[in-house]
Amino acid sequence: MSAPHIEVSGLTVAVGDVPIVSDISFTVPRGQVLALIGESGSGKSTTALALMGWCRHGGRIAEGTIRVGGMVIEGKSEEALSAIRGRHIAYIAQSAAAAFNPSRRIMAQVIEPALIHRIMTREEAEAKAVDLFRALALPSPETIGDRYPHQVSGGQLQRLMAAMALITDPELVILDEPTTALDVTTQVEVLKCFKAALAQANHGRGATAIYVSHDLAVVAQMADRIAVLLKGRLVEEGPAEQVLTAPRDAYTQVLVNAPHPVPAAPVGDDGAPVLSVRGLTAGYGRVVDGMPQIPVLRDVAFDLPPGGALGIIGESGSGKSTLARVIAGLLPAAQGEVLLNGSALPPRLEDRSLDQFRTVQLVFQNADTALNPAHSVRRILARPLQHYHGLTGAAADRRVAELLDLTRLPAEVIDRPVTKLSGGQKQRVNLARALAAEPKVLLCDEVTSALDTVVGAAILALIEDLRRDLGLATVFISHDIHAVSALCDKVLVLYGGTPVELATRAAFNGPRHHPYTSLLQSSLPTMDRAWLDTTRPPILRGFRVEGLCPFQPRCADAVPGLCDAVPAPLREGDGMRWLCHHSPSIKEPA
Amino acid sequence: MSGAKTGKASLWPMLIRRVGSALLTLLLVSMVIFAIAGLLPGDAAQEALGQSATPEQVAALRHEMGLDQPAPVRYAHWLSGMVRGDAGQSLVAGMPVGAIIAERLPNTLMLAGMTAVLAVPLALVMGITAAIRRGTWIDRAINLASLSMVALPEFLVATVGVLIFSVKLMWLPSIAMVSAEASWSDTLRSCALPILSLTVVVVAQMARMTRAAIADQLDRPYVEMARLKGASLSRVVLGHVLPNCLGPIVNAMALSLSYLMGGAIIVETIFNFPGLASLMVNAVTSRDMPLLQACAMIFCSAYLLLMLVADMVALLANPRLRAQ
Amino acid sequence: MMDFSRRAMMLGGLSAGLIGMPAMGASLPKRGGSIRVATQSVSTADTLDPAKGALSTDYVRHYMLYSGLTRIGHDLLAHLSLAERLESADRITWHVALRRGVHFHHGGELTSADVVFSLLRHKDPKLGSKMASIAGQFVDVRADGRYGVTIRLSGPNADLPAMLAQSHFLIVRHGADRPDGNGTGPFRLADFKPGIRTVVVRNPDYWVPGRPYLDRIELIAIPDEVSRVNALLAGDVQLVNAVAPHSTRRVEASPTHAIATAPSALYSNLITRMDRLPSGNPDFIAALKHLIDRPLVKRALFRGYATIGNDQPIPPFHPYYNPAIPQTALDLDRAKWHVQRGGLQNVRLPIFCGPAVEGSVDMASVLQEYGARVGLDLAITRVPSDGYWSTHWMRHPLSFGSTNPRPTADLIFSLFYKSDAAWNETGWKNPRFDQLLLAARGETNEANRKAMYGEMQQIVHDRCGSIIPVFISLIDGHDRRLQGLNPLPMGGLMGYQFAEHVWWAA
Amino acid sequence: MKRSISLLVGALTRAPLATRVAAGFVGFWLVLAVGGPWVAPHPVGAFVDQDVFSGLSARLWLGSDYLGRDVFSRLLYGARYTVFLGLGAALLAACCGTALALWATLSGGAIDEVISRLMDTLISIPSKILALVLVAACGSSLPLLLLICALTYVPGNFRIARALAMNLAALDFVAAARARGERKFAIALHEVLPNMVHPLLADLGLRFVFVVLLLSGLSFLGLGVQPPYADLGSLVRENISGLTEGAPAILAPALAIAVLTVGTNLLIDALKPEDKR
Repeated sequence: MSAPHIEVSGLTVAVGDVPIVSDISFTVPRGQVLALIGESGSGKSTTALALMGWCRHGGRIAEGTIRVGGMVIEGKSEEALSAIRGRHIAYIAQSAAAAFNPSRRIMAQVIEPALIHRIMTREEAEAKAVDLFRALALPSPETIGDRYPHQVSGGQLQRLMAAMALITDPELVILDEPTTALDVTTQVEVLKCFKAALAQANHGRGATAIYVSHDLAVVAQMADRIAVLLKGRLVEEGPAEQVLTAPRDAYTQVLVNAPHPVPAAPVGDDGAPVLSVRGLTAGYGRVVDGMPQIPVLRDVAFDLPPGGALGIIGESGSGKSTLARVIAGLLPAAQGEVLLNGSALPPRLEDRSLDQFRTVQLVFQNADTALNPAHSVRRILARPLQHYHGLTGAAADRRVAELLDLTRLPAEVIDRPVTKLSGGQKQRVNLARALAAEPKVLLCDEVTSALDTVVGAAILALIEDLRRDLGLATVFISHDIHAVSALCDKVLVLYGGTPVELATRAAFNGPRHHPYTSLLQSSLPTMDRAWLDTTRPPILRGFRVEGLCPFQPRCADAVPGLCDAVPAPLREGDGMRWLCHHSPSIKEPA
Repeated sequence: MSGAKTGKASLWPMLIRRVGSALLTLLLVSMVIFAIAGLLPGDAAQEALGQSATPEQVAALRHEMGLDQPAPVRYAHWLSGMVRGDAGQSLVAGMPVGAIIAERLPNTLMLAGMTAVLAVPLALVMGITAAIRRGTWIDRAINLASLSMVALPEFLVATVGVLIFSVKLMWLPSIAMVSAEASWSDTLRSCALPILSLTVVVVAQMARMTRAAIADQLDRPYVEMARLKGASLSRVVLGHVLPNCLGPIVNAMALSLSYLMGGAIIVETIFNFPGLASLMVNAVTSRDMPLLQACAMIFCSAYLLLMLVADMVALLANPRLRAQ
Repeated sequence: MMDFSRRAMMLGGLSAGLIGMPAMGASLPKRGGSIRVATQSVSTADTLDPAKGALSTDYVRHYMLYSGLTRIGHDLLAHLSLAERLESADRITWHVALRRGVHFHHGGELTSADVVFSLLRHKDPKLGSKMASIAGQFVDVRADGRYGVTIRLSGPNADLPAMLAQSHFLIVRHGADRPDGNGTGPFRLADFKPGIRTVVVRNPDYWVPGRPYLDRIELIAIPDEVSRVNALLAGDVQLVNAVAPHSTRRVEASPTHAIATAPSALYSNLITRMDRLPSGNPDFIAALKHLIDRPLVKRALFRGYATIGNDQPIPPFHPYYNPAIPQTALDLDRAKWHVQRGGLQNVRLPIFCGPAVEGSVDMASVLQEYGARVGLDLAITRVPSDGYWSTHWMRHPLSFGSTNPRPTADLIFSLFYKSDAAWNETGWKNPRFDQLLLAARGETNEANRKAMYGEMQQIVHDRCGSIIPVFISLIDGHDRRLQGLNPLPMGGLMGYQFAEHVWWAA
Repeated sequence: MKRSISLLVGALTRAPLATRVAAGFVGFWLVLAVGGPWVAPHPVGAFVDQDVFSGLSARLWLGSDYLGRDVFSRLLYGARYTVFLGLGAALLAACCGTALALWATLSGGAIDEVISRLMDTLISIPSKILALVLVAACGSSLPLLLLICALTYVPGNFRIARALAMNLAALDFVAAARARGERKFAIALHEVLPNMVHPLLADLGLRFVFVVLLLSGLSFLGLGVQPPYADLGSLVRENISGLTEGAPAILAPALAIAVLTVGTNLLIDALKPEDKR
């Protein structure tokens, strides 16, 4: 076998004298995909970017050698590296929405590498870009380049970024968490495209690739080899098959045996609901006849018993978070009502009483922005204690200590500014702040989405414990179907703001579903390396028509002449309620 | 594309809203001016007659000027004239205010315009260079230089300029003599020092804002992405960053340039430049209310117009806003 | 030194014809040339109407465009100009005979109608003449044939010829309610933009043969002194007035420029209101007078361009000056004694001063400095020029005033020291003084008259609260090629009348 | 307070040389502003020299001014006015501007519109002319000068503070506070304001420079500090005719302004936390 295409040995990247990654060594044969896997802060992106001679935040390659093809990377001048970047080594960033320049047309950005390196004329580059758009299954490949980034969807942008990377036929492509920001359904499409494109790159010879990810299941679909990083060090590296099936390192074993949440004990559906939502419609803009200009939620209804847990799932944009904001009063509903202990909650914040505020607590998705960066943990927790309970001084200090203990936070974080906490700790503080109110209803909005798998699982376990111990009714908003199906008594599936399915846990974990729920479930990657190739390709035809089934344009089971003509009926039975022409048990129109 | 169409459609309501709030602002300005000018001791009649006047003379002139009417009546009178597009008659010069303004407005516009032509590119070059060379000695040197420029009193800058270029080298005139007959090159030569002085006054602030706006964008992922395409930092700044921070830059420039209209009083004084700022000072000292109001209206309109232009540029530079 | 021996001319028989102007430079007058002149004051109120002239720029402009019946010469006496004769037997009724063959710029000969119109319009309150109160003396002005005018006054006034020499009484065309520059002066108007500039060109038909010399004069104003001097040194203007004393070094250092200076009767005085306390306390006034270091004021504030004053308004070079009055000098012990005698320790008084009065801020500083040493707490309150005269001047126990040179001693005393004068700055009342003032107007014996004015000076020096540290010299700056400039104590730029006398020796 | 001082001292001992130099300059000026008059060898208005615009000498360290007064002593007194008026006005402007910005942001709607229009009004009246009118109407005094300078820079601060507050108000922690039922005032004070401090501090530094400049501009128009006292800008102005001879009487105060203002800004630049740009 010929010499490896990429050879990294003894790589150390440091900021000042503090190493970010140290002593990393690996090789990748030409045409193969190496996955770098690890949690955030493990140094996987740092390692990948070092291959381009690029260090973030004032870092530098302190030690080690990097060879890509015949090229020496370390110690090269910026000019020399610029000649390599985008030409021989290309990069696909995590968030295409942020990595595309918002004020320039897509085509100009896609062909820019070819123009910078003067390997094609503008016309040639544009022609090639259109070819790539086509190969990446982008809609209207001839004209999509004329749009601005905000005019195309996230999944399309991610594919457009692949086109940008591949336009110069690079010998190495670095993919940095390219699907992390995407919905599972979109992720499937993008992964399929990437896989095909990488194989076809370099005139069919295939490109060597570094695939950075925290998701082992995704990596299983893409990688030939897997390298596992932990706290800046390489703990295991080997062929994908071996790492996935017979991990040697203890940490890898934890990753592979992904900690699925332990199913919680269901709570009986007895007793008057503590929270009820009836015919809720909400959105933005002027409200005309109870319908806002930009409706986000339509006709949502559910009941939540004391101590119960309701899961709400759906893709981004489905209105999950809006629902939480409406219940919390941040966005007044246009129609319908929210009942707390049987009495209506005023839609507007200004009209709610302190006790109503106290009873319903919202835990925000992103603890980074939900916690005031100017404050210490003590101040953040003391504020609701004073606000709701009038606690100050020693009494408040005692309660703060209790809350820290309750959320399994070490007592010494109390005087730290929140900016100095880890992601998991921040989310616990976020949770503790809500608990300080001693609420009856906890609205958890994607509380784990910004966290690493292991940390997220711990947070979920904590919430589950609290729910049991404190008898909190909990609304779980999440895109993590595994977690929701394990923890919640009931699951509400939203599509485009419309509830398409409401199922008990048993029913949700059963085989029969609304087609959209099926799509969501089948889009979850598994460790099976063949999974990607066997999933169904996505469907998209026409546009959503007001009044008809919202999912119809993407539904694989839609019946022409029925689904695109007659509004879907609401059906009920077997612990489920769903909005579809299909009966869940049979695949024929009822 | 539909974006362009909807963009146009949303431009009009915005413009109408802006014109509405501009009118409100103008009304507020005229009220404030009228109110604080009312605090001034004496009036136009007294100022015109000077120390020697007898009370009877003052009373007669006051009646002649209509100053014996109560203040609200005078304000209402002025306002109704203004609505009809009549700025009134100067109490002191006995000429229509419009004619006096017409004499000076072109001068001020010329001075402000020429200063902008010089200062804006200079500020952009300074700001962009500093941003590209962020953290290097060039950046620090530009930072220090611009701070020092901000820190020097403008009369000192102007006087030093006169001493060097007029008195010592005799290259440029020490006073600005503008007249309709003078050729463009003469006018330019005559105004060179005022323009240079004003440039020093405004360029530093604009350069600093430019640098800040660019530096703010440099940590964005799209900048890293462009760098990883192999683009040099200068290409990234010019091609990628600049279009994205055009809004704040143009805004900062508009703010600085609005200073050139009414704030140029010191430069106008030193160079004996017949501009609007000294006219307004004159209107204050002679208690010439219609003239004072007219100057205030012009400065306010100029400010509002510049802000509107800045917002329009920001809107047009941002495809996301443009399409809304 | 000037020769003041020819003083009988104030009476009816004025010295005939023109005053020979002794040129400073050696060269002979020469035709041609164009200059730019900068004065220090500018306003949108700039006017072509002599009656409304308020600022030095106006005076210069008016003297360029119009001529008067008389003019003040270097001897500080009135000389005939448009008037061929100006006579009176009783100093109440005056007869004017006009020079013949004088033409206005726009055509038409000067006649008695023009003079009657020009003098009587000052009495119209709607006009807003600066000389309205003086014109109140004109009981009747009548044409007496085509070239004769009779003026009847309300009382005897020997100084009418000098009064008529002021720019406000320059002669405009009859019927010109808003004079537009059409006069009989040495220059014709070419361009006038209020607050910006005035351009005049030579009047070829000027009634004085051979005059003026210059072809064109552009008159602008540069209010900022530093800019004005810079403009002179940079060659942008050829003549400026009101050069600050500390700028003279710069002008003199330039080989191509020079200053032209003349002692004048201009003074900035500290006014103590005598109708209030403690400013009316004679010990307070005496203390203040002994607190002023006059040589220091002359040296430090005016760099020597001043004449030491003695708390009365007649300067040493004036024909009526009384040299017998002893000079008051800085005497801290004496001042302290007055302070103690008057029980004035720990008196705290603000002094109102400002840029409106030349040197006042610095004089106040001197006073404050020395006042602190004798137990007087004088606080400087600097107020802006704007509104100074209407709100501060004479309105506080201590403020500064500024008095321009007046053509006669009578005018100075009548305007500022007479008990019932509107501008009786100190508010003092001295019957003996008032009596002397009225008597002097009608006194025909020149020696008696001088003695009367001498006593008035003594009374003001001893009793009045008008403290005059120095008389401020007038300083003009000019290009050395501009010749014929012969300073006059009546005002800068040859009493604002330089235009017809100077020539360009390039 | 004690904590922030110890933080500042800690930051300074660890800071790079340039920062320490800048801090040194600023500290030097603060000390001068407080203690200057006691150190001054001559009274501020005393005429101590026969000559004017004399050069450096052992008796008069910085020579004499246009009236023969001691430049060094006048500089020491002048520092007090410039530092305190400048800082006072900049702080006052920042407080008013920020308070109005918070009010406008959290109220929105008509209140926001009215406040914004008022700020436009204020910004579009040339400040020096406003000063001219106010001084003529009310007489010159230190409080009035302070007020004029503050008034001039309220709108600028308002714009910046409003933009900052708008961004912050959109963040989740503000939503969290609203969902908690906090009142607007508490949200402004506890949630929004603490996060605006650093950018506002940088703005304050620049406003300080502008106030110093405005003061000198006002003294040019004869509207400045009452004599015999003078702020640094007035010292430059009153001695401007010494410029041709390069008299220390003008160079010293001009240099003093530059050192003070540049030093202040370099210090504020250096104190910016690293994680926020």
